Amino acid sequence: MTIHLFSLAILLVPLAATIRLFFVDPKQTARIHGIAKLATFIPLVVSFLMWMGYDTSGEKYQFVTDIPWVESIGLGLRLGADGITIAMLLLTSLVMFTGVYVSGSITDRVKEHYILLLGLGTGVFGVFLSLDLFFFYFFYELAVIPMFLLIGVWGSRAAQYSKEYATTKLTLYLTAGAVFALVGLLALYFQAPEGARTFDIRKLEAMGVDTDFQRVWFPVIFLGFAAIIPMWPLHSWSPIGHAAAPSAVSMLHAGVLMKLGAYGVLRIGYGLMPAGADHWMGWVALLCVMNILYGGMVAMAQRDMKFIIGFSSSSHMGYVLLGLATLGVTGVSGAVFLMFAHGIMTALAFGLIGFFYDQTHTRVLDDLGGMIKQMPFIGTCFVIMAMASAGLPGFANFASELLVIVGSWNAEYTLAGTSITVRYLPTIAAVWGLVVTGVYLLRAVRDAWFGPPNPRWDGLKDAVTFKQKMPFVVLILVLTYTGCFPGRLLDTIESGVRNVMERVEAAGAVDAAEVSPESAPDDEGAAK
Amino acid sequence: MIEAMSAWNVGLALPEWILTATALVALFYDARSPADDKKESIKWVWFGLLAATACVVIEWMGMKTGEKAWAFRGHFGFDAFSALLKTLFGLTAMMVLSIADHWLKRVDRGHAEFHLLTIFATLGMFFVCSVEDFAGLFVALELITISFFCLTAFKRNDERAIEAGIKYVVLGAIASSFLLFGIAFLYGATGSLRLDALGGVAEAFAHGGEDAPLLNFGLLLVIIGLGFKIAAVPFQVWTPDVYEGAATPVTAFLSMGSKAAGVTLLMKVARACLGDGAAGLATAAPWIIFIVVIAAATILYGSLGAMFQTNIKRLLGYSSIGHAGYILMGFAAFDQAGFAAIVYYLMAYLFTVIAVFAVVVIVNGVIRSHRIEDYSGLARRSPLLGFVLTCGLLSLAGVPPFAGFFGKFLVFRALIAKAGALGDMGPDYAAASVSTYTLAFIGAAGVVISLYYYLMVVKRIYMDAPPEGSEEQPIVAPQRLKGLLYACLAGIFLLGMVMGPFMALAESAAAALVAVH
Amino acid sequence: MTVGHVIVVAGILFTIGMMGVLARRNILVVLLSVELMLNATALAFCGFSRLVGNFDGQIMVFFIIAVAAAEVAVGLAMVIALFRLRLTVNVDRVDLLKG
Amino acid sequence: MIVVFFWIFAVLICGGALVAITRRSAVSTALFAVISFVGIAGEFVLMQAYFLAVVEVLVYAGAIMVLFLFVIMLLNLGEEDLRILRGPQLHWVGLVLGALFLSGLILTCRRAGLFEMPLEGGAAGETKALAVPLFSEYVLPFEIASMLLLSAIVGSVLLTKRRLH
Amino acid sequence: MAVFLGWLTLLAPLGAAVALTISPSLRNSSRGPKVAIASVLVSFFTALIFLIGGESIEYISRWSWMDLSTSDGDGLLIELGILVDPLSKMMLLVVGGVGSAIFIYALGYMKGDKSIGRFYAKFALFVFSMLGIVFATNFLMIFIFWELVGASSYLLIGYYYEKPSACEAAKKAFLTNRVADFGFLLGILMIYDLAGSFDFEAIEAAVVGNNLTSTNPAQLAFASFLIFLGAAGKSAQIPFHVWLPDAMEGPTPVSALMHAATMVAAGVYMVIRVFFCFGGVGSIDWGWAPEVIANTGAVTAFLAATIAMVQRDIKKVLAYSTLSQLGYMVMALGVGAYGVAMFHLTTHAFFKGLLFLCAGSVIHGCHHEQDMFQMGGLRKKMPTTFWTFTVGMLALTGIPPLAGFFSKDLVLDALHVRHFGGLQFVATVTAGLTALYMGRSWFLTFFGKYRGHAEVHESPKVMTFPLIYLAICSVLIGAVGYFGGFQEYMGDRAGRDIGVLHINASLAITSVFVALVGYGIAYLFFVKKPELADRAKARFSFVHRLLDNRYYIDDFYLWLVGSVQQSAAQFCRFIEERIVVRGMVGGTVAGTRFAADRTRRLQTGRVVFYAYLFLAGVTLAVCAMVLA
Repeated sequence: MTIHLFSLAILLVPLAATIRLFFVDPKQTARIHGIAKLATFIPLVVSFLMWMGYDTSGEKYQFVTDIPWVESIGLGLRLGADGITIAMLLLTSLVMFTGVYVSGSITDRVKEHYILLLGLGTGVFGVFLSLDLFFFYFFYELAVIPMFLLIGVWGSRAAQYSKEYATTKLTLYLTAGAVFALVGLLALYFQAPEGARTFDIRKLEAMGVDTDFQRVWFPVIFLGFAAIIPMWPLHSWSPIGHAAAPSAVSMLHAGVLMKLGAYGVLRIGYGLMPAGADHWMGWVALLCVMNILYGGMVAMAQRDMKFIIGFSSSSHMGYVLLGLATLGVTGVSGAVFLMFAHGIMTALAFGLIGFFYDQTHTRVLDDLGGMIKQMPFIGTCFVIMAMASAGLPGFANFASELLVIVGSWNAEYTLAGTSITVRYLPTIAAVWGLVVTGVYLLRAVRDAWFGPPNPRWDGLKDAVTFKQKMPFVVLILVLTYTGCFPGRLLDTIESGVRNVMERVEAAGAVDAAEVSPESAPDDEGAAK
Repeated sequence: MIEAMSAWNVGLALPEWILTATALVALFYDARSPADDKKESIKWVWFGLLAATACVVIEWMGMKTGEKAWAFRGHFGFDAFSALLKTLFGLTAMMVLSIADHWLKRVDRGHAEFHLLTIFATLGMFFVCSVEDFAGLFVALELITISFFCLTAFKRNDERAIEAGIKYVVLGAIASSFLLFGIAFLYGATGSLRLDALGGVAEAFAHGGEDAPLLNFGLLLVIIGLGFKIAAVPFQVWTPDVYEGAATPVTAFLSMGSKAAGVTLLMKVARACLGDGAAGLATAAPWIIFIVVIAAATILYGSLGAMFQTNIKRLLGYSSIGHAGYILMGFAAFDQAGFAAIVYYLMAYLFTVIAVFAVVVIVNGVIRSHRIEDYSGLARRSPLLGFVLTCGLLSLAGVPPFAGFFGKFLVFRALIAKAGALGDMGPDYAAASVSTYTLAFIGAAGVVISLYYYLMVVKRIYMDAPPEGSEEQPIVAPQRLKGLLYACLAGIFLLGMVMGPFMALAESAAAALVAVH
Repeated sequence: MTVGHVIVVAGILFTIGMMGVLARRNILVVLLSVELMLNATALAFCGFSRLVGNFDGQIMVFFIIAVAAAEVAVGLAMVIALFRLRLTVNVDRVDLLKG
Repeated sequence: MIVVFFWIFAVLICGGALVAITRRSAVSTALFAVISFVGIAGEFVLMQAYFLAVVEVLVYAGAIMVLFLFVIMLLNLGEEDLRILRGPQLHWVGLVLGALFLSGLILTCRRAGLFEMPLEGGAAGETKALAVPLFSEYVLPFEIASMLLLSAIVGSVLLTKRRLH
Repeated sequence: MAVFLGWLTLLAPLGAAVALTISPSLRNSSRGPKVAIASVLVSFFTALIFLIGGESIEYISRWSWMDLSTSDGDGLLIELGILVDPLSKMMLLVVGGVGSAIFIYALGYMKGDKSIGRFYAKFALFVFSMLGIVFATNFLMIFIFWELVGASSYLLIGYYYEKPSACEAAKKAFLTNRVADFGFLLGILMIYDLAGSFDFEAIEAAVVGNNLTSTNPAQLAFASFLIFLGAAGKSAQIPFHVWLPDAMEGPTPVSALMHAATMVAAGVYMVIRVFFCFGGVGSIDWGWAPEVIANTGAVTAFLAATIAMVQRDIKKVLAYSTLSQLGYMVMALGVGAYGVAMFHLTTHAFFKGLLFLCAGSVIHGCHHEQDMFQMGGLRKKMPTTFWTFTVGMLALTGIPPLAGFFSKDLVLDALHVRHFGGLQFVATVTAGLTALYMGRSWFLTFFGKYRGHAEVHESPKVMTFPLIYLAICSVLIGAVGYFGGFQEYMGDRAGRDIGVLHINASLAITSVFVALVGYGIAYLFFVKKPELADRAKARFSFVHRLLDNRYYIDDFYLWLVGSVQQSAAQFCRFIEERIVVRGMVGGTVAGTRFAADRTRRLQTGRVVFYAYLFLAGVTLAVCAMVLA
């Protein structure tokens, strides 16, 4: 039994706050806000400290907490962080912290709102920190369920879909994905010989997994997580969910929750089943093209602001998938970095949309227009967000997408089951995706913010107080800081990714050695 | 061992005696005391239950690990398994009586009969945990069943209650006939009514490749008879009707007590079929596939049937079918891990179901309706009840951090272990292995479907506005039931988050069940 | 004569009982058909008792009869209650609970 | 000799039951059922289970059937009810299912070789032979059965009481 | 020290932009613009220091931006840095020299604008982005600032965000550039594949050392063509030219800065910077790429000049003129005369900057009237503007000894030397057209009678001073450059085998003659006999319509975006809503609901039916068991 205060604190503080909130009088909203702010600020500080304290050349997992939970089945509360985790923790704590600030506009059942929000946060932190398959799933579901109520109770209508429809769809999709993956996780648990069975990811990594097993079960686990990423065509829950959710929840949802899937693919798919990943990810490179281009095209045809950002998220997550599919340090680091960048960026987007939606009660572009006149601050932030999202330099999104694209350019995608090797094609699509992204984002900016001011919106109030401005400023600062000076964060991510990818590359080398003798001439012919 | 088995050792059945005495005293008390004051005063029966349960716990504490005590010349066994389940049954009965008190206050009649029948049923459940032969099994099961027949039709002025009773009686009697017919064949196959006599035949069948038609036929019918009790497809049809028609506390008792009794017996029979080598029928591919098919059908039926329900009790009836399916997944695993999973599942199920039904009783007391529609805005009218019901439903759905999740998790775990093990056993078991994996995925689908209808209720509770004019009308949980609700809530969370100690209990129970004596 | 014959006769009786349940709408007759089924099992027990050569099977018949009596008592009580409420003993009319 | 009786009783059992479930009137159903029970008692005798035969006749053909008749009379079904409840309405599916079940059963018996096991021989099921194990080995089920009957009484009273206090 | 100066030069405008953005007090005070001006002046002075310092100040300073490399050198390393060599020094001079003038000018032009602070913030940001391109040491850095230039141009063009046309123009500029950058980035990646590095030095070394992974000319040509696409986007070459005329929606200083000195020059500058990818050095054959480039330039030069002839908006004329002149530069690039292209870029920056500012001054004087047909006779009312405009015009049309004469004739000479006869002819004709449309606008604006209504006044000193400064430069810089050894200073960028070029007397006389003819026609049509213009218009109405509609290229794009792309988007949306949501998800839901409904209906409520089900289950199980 080892305990590291940092990893435990990051998990326990939101949990403790959740429990504390149960016993607060619902009328004391100021107090409730206070607790929520504190409970999100402490993890922010702790995750920052963890980042600072993380040794990029040290142990693979640091800040390890290991508390036996159900010893007879090898289950323990095992927490720890590598570089990838640190990036995700920073992202989560930032989004949580700012999310609490932007949800100040909520007046209905404040207490329940924060209980669920913090419960959600606990779950997300738990997933990122878990070094135990069981708790990975446990925390994941813990994050999904509060979402149902958060969207259903405090959400809003999403175009032709009611919020209830949206939230149900989201919850079912996410649970279906998770349960699907759970079967895979259990199979992973049982492939170990009797007596050595454990849910401990570190031990499983050390033991290694049979290659054939990996090839059979990797798709199961991957598909489970892919529904969360969300990979085309399993994505349709996501835009509707985004659109229906209240600000803070959209922020968390798009900013953090969608990253859980990719994180799961990395931590479990790649970490434990490197050969499976090596075998299958070629197909993913093709599918993610659909994400990028198709998501972008659908976003182009949308008029509801949140739908635009929602589909753009699925487009951006296509880049994450592409980065993962490269199976190289550059691409995967880029993907993780992009997870971080996209998380911050979408959080910003949804925070801003929520801010004006609270006043306009419409997000449809045709109703808006010229609002930058009335809301210069929010408008400026939105333009900055759009720039970041469109992949302009100076923001982390650009840096990370660049890494993904460069990484992907050199990658060869072998389609398992066929003798086809694809090169360049996904990258070309990804680069074209940048154009598509620009189109719909600029259109949204033009239609909502620019153009002649609409007298209908004369009464709109801009963000004026520190409390109102702070979350947006913080997110923009982080986005630009990491975009201009990615070094430190990227080093952290890289150290984590390198540890994971070493095994994948080794598996790939073995695979190539097995395959090459007979199929080498084929590859030549099929290239390009 | 032989000595132990031939001893009478009547004291071992002390909890049962306490219950019997309670029943008899209550019967006399009911007959003698004037009508008005026994309404309330019959509540002392609750303490009889408490005493019996406490007695079980004390006996259990006094036992060494892995020890099994015998009484009635080896026809009554007591080990960790039976102790744990008896405790569960005792707790169930006590909780049900607590709920029933509240409900009876409203109905205002039949207090004594309700308590008596509850005690009888509980007594049957206690015996079920300890019987070692088919005669006892059958009689104890019938004691439960007949008590439940009467309890179901307790509101005899209510057409629905009587209808539920009729359906239950007719189908229950048919099921009993099949069970008996099956026992007859097993008796023919083994030459004995003892459960453990099955093992030898089963092992011979599984390993020697010897054909055992009598065993198979008998076992099939026994499974059908018990499958009726736990509401497994295709013997589940009674469940929604009876759940809907019966009084709510009875439904609660049915869904936990009756089902758990069936499960207990199934576990005992299954264990017997494993034989001493603990492999027995667990290595018979057709049987595995048979259970897998039933489990899959049950899960799907329960999940699908509940989707369009508008009555919460009916919904819970379907949900109960679904849970039977998940429990059967544990049987498909057919080993110690599976049994431990089932035991844990039952523990989790107990607190969850009682919590849910307690809320249903309280809410019904105010709004006089079981329509899900009328639960709209419950969280506004009573945050506590809304919260408890939500936790309960989500626990039923199998979502962390609630108890139901870990139960389901263990079942899945056991099942996939079995699937993997079957896969390693060679080509003869390929079909069994594949079907077992398929069951895991069907189970996963079932979780999603069932989550849907539970969430629809949660949606009512939290998202919908209370019906016109009722915003001002809060629903208050009575103080005594509040305690019960908190206890259930604690159970739901503890079993869902701090699994270690409970898992140890479940595992010791399963170990005791599987142990060779 | 063989044990098989006894069992087959029991099986036939059991099936007839089952058919009775399926065919008849009068609850009383349905209950009676169930009694036929229970009797069939009793016959089977007795037959198997001969096969295995001990009396356990015959003792089981006692319990069957006891249980059957109890079931009949409760069943009939319920029929009476039903009749009082609905003035019918037609099982097809007992279908409020469905769906 | 035994063969002859066996078949006579078998015909009684099956014929009685068959007629019982096809009679329109509930009363005649009950009466024909008694014939079936008597047949069973006969088979018991053939299998030297004398005590069971007695119990069968006393309890089943006697007490239980009387109870049935009593209730039939009590309910006093009118002409109309009897018309509605006329005769059997068995769907062919039921027959097929029943036939399949029965053939499965017979096949099982054949596979188990039950048709090679002679019925004759073995000890007679006299009172003492049954009483000893019943009150030693099986005393527990016996006691449980007593509770069961008690429960049934309580339940029946509950269900049929006209008015509660 | 020099290294520090380089970084300071790069970062100063960024600092100004950030300061103006985050500090409201600075933004709203009169100090704000001054800070921005100071930050640009830094680059002007740095350019002077660097040029004076000569070879002693040539260096590369690197800062690792994203480092994914291992200790043994594998993996990706992306650096930002400062590359100071003759080329970047010269470009820095252009940006600083012209930029400072425009910054100062804007002080007058934008006076009275409420958000002048915001304007200067964006302006400074733009200069920062441009300087990044100037100083870039590697392809990724140039790409980064390439994108930043796009973004800041978006902000500047859309400065009048309340005007829908401005927003549209901004978006158009950005997206057109994005499409071009699609090619650019792919080109960069291809070069990365070929040379294994993004770094200019390394790639050049690989090219010279013949160390590319492939020497297949088709592949190499494709790579350099893709890179050229990026340049074509920024330098507004056909088919990416459409954004530039629309970009005149921005304030005039913006037009002057972007379309004279910086953004449009960036494309040409980039090609010169990576001339080794276009066959500038080494012995590797780069296939068909150079020819395509040269032809693109020629087509652009000619088409833009023809369109310029029919424009009514004074800024639009200059915009098309810019396109046309860029066409010259690109032609020079295509034939490998990089030094000449740079020379023309430099001179063009000054005189086109001057012209734009003059136009701005006219617009300012006429109270934001841009239609030349609403002007006339301004010669008297705005003398300074008139004279400076005249200088700029003469320089543009290549009248000796002004700047344009030298640079344009060198381009012609380059075409001649490389035997591109056709292109040479087109270029000469275009020179005549240039004179024609410039003369037209000159006459329309400054001669004849005033046709407008508003009171016209000369612009304030703060605006005329930069005009005079640029006019002087426009007069001198050509001769100074030509005789002062500009091409030699560019070193090997003068071209692989083209060497240092000299004015060819016959070519010069021809081009000057053609220009004079152009002026003559302009005089005839717009001063002497204006009705002649109308008659020509009527006579050649088809041609006029074609020109007026800009060869329908914009309409084609509009159709492409409006119909094709929107249809594609709507099609995807249709798939999303019908197939993914309603089909897949809805189908699953409907299937489940159907199954659920059927399941529910099994519960008929009739106990007899239940018994049937029961028996069916039993029988099924028994049969399965017996048969098994």
